[in-house]
Amino acid sequence: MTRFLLRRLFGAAAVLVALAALTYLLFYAMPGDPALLACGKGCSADQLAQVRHALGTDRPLVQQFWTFLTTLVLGHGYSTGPSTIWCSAPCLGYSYQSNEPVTQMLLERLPVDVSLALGSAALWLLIGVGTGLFAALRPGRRRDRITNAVVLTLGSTPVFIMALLLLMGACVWLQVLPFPNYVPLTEDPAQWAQNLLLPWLAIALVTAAGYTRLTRAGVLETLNQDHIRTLRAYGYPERRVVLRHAVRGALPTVVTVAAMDIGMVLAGAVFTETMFGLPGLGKLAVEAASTVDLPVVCGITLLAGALIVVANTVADLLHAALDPRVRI
Amino acid sequence: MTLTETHAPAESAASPAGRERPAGGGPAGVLARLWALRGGRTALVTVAVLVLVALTAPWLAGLEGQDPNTFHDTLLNSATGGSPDGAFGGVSAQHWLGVEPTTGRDLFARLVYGARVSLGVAVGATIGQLLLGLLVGLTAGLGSRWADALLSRVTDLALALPTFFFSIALLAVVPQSFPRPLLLGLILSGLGWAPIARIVRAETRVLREREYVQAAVLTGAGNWRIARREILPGLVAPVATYTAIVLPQNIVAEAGLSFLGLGVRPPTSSWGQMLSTATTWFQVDPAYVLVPALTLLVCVLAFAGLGEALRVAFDPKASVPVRQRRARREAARPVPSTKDQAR
Amino acid sequence: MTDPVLQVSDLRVTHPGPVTALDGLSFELAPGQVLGLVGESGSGKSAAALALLGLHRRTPTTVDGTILLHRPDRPVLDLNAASDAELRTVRGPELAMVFQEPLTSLDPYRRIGTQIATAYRLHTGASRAEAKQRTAEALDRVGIDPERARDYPHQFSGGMRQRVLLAMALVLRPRVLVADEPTTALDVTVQAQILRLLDGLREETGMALVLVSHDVGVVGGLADEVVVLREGRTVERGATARLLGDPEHPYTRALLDAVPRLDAPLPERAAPADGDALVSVERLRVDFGSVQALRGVDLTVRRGETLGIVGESGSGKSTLGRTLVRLQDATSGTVRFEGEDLASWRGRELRRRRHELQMVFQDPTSSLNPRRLIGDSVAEPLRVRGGHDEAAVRAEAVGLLERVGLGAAHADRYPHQLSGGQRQRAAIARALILRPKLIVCDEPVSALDVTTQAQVVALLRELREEFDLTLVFIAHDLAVVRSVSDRVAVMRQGEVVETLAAADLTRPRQDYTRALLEAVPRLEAVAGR
Amino acid sequence: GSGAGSSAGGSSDAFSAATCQGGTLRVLDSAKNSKGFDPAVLYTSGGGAIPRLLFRTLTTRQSVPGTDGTKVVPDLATDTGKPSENATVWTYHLKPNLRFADGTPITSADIKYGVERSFSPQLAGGPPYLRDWLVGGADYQGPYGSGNTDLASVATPDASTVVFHLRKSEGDFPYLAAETQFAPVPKAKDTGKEYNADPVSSGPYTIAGFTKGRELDLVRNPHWSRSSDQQRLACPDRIEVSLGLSPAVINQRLSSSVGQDANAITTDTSLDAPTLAKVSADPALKKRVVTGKFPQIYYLAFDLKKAPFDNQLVREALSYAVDRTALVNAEGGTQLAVPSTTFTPESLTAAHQDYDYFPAGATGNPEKAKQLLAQAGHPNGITVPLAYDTDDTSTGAPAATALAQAFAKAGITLQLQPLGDADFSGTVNTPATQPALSLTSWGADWPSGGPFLTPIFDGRQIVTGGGNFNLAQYNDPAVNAQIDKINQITDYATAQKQWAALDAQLGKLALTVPLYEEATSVLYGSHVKNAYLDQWRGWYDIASVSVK
Ligand SMILES: Nc1ncnc2c1ncn2[C@@H]1O[C@H](COP(=O)(O)OP(=O)(O)OP(=O)(O)O)[C@@H](O)[C@H]1O
Ligand SMILES: Nc1ncnc2c1ncn2[C@@H]1O[C@H](COP(=O)(O)OP(=O)(O)OP(=O)(O)O)[C@@H](O)[C@H]1O
Ligand SMILES: [Mg+2]
Ligand SMILES: [Mg+2]
Repeated sequence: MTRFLLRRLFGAAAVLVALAALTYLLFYAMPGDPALLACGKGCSADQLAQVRHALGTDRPLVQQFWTFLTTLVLGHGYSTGPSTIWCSAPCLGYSYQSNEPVTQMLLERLPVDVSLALGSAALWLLIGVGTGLFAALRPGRRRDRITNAVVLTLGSTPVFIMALLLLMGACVWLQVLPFPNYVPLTEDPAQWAQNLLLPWLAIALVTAAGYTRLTRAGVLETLNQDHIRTLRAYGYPERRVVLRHAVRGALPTVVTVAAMDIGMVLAGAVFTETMFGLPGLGKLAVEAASTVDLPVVCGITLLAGALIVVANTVADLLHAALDPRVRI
Repeated sequence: MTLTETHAPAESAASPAGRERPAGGGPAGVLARLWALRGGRTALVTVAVLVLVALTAPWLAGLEGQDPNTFHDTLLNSATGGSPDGAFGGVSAQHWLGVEPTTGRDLFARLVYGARVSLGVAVGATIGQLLLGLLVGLTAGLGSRWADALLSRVTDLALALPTFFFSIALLAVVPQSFPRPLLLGLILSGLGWAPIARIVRAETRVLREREYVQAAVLTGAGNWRIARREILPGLVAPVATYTAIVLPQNIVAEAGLSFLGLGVRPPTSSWGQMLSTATTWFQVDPAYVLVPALTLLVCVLAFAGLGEALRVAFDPKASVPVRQRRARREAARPVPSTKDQAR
Repeated sequence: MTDPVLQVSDLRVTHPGPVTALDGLSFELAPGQVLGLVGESGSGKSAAALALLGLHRRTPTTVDGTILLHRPDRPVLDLNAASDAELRTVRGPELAMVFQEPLTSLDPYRRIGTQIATAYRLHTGASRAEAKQRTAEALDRVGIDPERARDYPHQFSGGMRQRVLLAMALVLRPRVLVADEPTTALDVTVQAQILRLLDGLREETGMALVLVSHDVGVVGGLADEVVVLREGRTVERGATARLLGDPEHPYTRALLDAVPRLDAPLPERAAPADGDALVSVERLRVDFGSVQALRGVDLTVRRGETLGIVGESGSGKSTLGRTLVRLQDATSGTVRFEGEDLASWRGRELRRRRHELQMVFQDPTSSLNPRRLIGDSVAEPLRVRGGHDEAAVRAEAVGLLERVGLGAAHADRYPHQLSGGQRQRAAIARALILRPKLIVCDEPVSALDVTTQAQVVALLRELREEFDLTLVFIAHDLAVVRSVSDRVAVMRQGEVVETLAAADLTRPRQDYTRALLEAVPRLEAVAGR
Repeated sequence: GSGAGSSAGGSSDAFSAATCQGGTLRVLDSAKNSKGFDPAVLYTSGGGAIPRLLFRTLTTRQSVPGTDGTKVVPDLATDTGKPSENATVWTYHLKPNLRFADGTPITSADIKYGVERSFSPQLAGGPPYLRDWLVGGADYQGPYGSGNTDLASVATPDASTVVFHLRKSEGDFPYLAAETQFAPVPKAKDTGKEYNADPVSSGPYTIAGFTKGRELDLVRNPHWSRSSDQQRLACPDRIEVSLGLSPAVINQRLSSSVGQDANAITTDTSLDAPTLAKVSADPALKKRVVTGKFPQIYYLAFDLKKAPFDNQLVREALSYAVDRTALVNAEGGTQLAVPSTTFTPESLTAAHQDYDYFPAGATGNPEKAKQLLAQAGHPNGITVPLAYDTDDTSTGAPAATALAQAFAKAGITLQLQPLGDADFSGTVNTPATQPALSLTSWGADWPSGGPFLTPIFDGRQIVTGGGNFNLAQYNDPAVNAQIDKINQITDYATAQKQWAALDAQLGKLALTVPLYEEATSVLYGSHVKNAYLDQWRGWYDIASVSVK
């Protein structure tokens, strides 16, 4: 276990450094000069050079990248003008555009994605596992086929179309909900839930399909396994066979995939955030990319990559915890 | 006992091993089985129709008498935001699906021309993903321990990439003079090959342990020949099935990027591009939104249905003997469904 | 005969298709009695066993006939007509079952103690503590440390899992136990233990036993009465001693004849005892991570001989065989082929010389590419080598197919259109087509029925002479090995325990070999009973 | 004319400046204000909307509806500035008893410091004029560095007087003095880059809470009083700003106007075409729409250094070929865009003079264009690239495609060259990379012909390093001299007349193709009063709006 975690940690660090390098390279190659943007309208050549120097974008790429890495591990001092402030590790640097420490910007956005991920995960698990079971109980019958068709349709719907339909349906036609406007949980839990309901639904509806299939397939597969025959041979009631034992067989996969999916949503849900105007990481990422805000872009990529890696590790741990046969 | 007396009682074709029927009989057999499935037939026909529409777009638009880029100012009401005059977004005998608000371009023509981009990009991207995925997966699966370790790490890295975000960045990086549809295809394939590589690698590892592959090794066949003659045919089923799954994902990805305004350049139309300008018009001109949205949905659904049907047609229950624990873990760990769709 | 507990008459099982898996089985079973059901693969044994417990319900399979269960103080119950609820109360306390696949028959997610205790509580409503107590007792009875009740199934070997299943049955004290091939997946020594345990339990509790097996020897040692099935039909039924000693039906006789015997006379053969060493193995070690599959094997294979290799599952037989043909690289030690170190063959050289070493695999299903015609599979090695025109290749392939007992007609079939024995013949033809010097046969007949097995063994014997082959014949069945080999190497835990001349196999020097020999069920002993 | 004053009447009849105080105003904005509120970094016109609530400046715009809204009036200063003879030295005196929100008095040193820090590279982003106008401004690096931290051309002879020394005549200086760079910043409280999150207020409100990109809460500044400030009514007790909302959400919320949204306005989100289409059909909603214009011209810019636009005939051909109706429709119809044939748009009333030298009619005159092209030696038409900004919602793809359509009829093939926001400014505003033709826009930083024409047509404004707006690369010494002469005029009306004449004179050369000017149509909540779009900026003046 410790060895597994250490190995994972090591692997993750390597992946993340590679990721950061890739991002740096990519955005370095991007047209558009962050200094020019920061400098604004009517910026003279001299001034531009000064701004470049202030941002540090006048140095060679490798040097910039190295600073980025050392800053991440050791922290870095930033001149605000009259004074220098210390950005302590893990420091992702200072945004070119909004003059804020990137770490802080990300931490401000993360709660949105956490809210989004956890809420939608609860919903999609409920919907997915529920319908999966519903379909698995009578495989091949009409309700199985209908569930299958519905789930396939929902699962194939691009999330922005789903979001659009939900917005128009709930806010424009039926007017049962106001237009979502994110409210932090700490501020007003009821408002928080109400405003996130549609985003949760949008993600959950398009994601649940996968879980319906996983659950259905998992339950059916387990029901076909020999040990289920043993249970039947010892007079276990069918309900118990399905609900306790067959579901148990489908559980590790469902939970593992859920962990990975949650990681993905945590790392930013661009469309959902854009459609519902949620101030999350995904939206920040798109904005930062369009303003060549390299520190922010790198910070998000790293955080997103880290979240995905962590989610994968958690998925493996959960898999091991749920399946006694798997050792790590 | 003489050798010709081989038909001993127990050697009937119904021996237990005979139950496991591999997907033999070649592509014709699969097609026949696909056709036999109700869903498969519907999906296949729909897909065929859509492909046909894309191929004959100029002819179809000509049939209507319109082209996708001509403005029709006279059909718009300039005082009300440039919305089309007439019911259902200006549906008429000249404009079968009405016209686009603020420009008056013909929606039907844009839709059928858009099919070329949407499908073309998706198909191109899928082919790219397949080629890359097969190359990496096969090399990792059949190559030396080092090649495998290296390629597996690269695959891990590719899987950890926030793909969607990277495609946004890449679309911004590459000069605008580079043909956009081609770029979209390249980016989608460059970022999306990893799941295929992983599947191919895992399957290759499993197949490599199959005794018929071992027998082929013993004949002195080289790696390349083994890959081509023994492994690849065994990959047809999982890869074909996965292809049908990623293709609609690529359609959605292209639509998504175009939806965010990063896809094709004007005046080219694609379904995502049409949707992106249409969303705000929902209340005033619902037809404008529904036309591309439903087309996209039907298309994705048809491909998804095809994938589902292919899975059944190829019989997924083919036994998967796994020897090493690593292989088992990888096989047991499904590819996250998130790579399906950027949310 | 006392009053029967189970009366089965005219039992029919039809799978959709329709495939008649069982076509009219009738028998009666008294308490403490053992009924043996034998037959080759696909004869309907499992179909019958599952039907007894109503386990075909909820599947498309239909069951006809009556299965009367007699219970003291309660009305007779026709299990085939009983409601699901009634059936549920009977399953476990009245009728229990032990399955063929011990590895997969337990819930992998639950501790074995819990599984036994739950079954107990389900039917008795006993308290947790009592159930735990009973579970411990039952585990103890089947020879498993009750401490291990907290372990998961995967932490047990196959034999131990079968014991756990027996404990599960035991804790409910059923009046009838149906055991479907309870030992097929186990090593002979373990098989002997399980059979002894079953017999002991029967005596202790007076339960009746339906013992299903393809192995006449296994059934013969335990059963009072035997039913021989063939393609679902009852060929012959009678008291064990009579049926085995003096079978009436020709099929029964053929079945008995095909069973390899340790005391059968060895065929006359000019043993090439002094042939030079074709392969010599020195201090061969093969590790898979921390698993030491081979721990220093020394062995010689002489030119022209057949060397048998026996040993229990996991003893390293296959690994040794694979190393001999260089499908597996040695961790240390050397394998010399005609004096050359196999490890020195590399790249092109290796590929060029591969054809001298061939292998025939255990599983006829996976040893042929399912997507290729048999004829092409057999011809493939020649095509790889190149230098032959297509017609010649084809002629050669068909010729060899004919030689192994198949015909040109089979060349144009896919593997799934052949039976297991036929596939194994095709695999042998493929191995032969390159005229190798050495063929390693890794359990080539283990997956085949006894009658087929006998034919394939005979074929190998013939080919050996004709093609001037040196064979390494791996098997876990001592009798089979003895019947083909000149010498036999006995393996255990990655080491060769001893090497004996085939004729001396019944007179081993090592205790381990003796234990192996003793565990083999003996037909002759029963027949003489 | 914008009709701003009249259309605000819907709710302003019950409005009274005397009793308007109280309540909470909500502002729904799509901008994120992720750069926060640093007076040195902000680039506003006339002090902006929200910044004007926090920062008082030497002068400011006059808060009244109608044309008078384009007048500059004193704010912190007692007058709009005393110019020297040739308008190169400008002197201001501060009103008495001015205080920051923390109670400290506002002195001329705070003004000087505010101007100085806007020169630091760390705080780049503000308007470029100070650097250009002030003596020594070009080399000055702001007060933070180790070198010369004092800008001598800003003098503070006493605590209430500040004197600006310019290196050339600038009659428009009072207009510049309305920008946030002229807001006082107490040196002791300056936190440099961090200042943007919590600046020290000199205006009627101060920041109570600010989450960048999400929300901003403003409460009253206890040290501000109406008696010292004639331009801000500061009616609401509290102003809650939601930032970064999507435009669709803003318009949806304003039109439904339920609950708290009845007290809401927006400072940056115009109605889009579809919402306009909806609003037009609903009389109740229509009443809550105000329209106005910020003087901004959308135009085609030629690079005269590049063929074929070195030839005036070709430029004229393009002027004839343009289809302004299609462009206006692409923008969302007549309520969002008005065709313009002049470079200085009609909405910049004082500096506007009507002309149409190359009449294209409503939908273009391709025949004439073809004829001119043939005359210019291009009988088979021409193919030229057109750069446009994809991220710009108005000049983006719709306008570019509409142009391409119309030009195609005249044998002019446009190769569309879409550029992202960052890319566009980098490419187009750098002469070395500038494409021959670009679709761009220009707005006045204050309502005067000077800032409208000078950066575009003054040859000395050609910047080679980037940030160049004289896209034509037009450099005529005569015109330059003319510009200098007008700059010396300190009388507004006289100066504007001359700017208008200059525009009309330049128009004959077809240095640009003026296309249209943008209009804004904005909704406000049903309880909102005194909501009008001022003529200076074409937007609400939050300081005048009331919810009571
Ligand atoms: N689900 C099924 N559908 C159709 N046919 C089946 C099915 N299961 C078994 N059969 C067929 O029924 C017959 C009897 O099968 P059964 O499993 O009872 O044989 P068996 O004697 O137990 O063989 P083995 O020794 O291989 O276990 C075989 O011909 C088999 O192919
Ligand atoms: N590829 C492999 N990776 C890891 N361990 C292996 C591998 N192949 C074999 N082993 C292990 O090596 C040991 C010997 O295996 P081998 O297959 O040689 O035994 P065997 O005698 O052929 O057994 P069986 O009779 O079951 O076929 C076993 O413990 C097995 O688990
Ligand atoms: Mg069986
Ligand atoms: Mg083996």
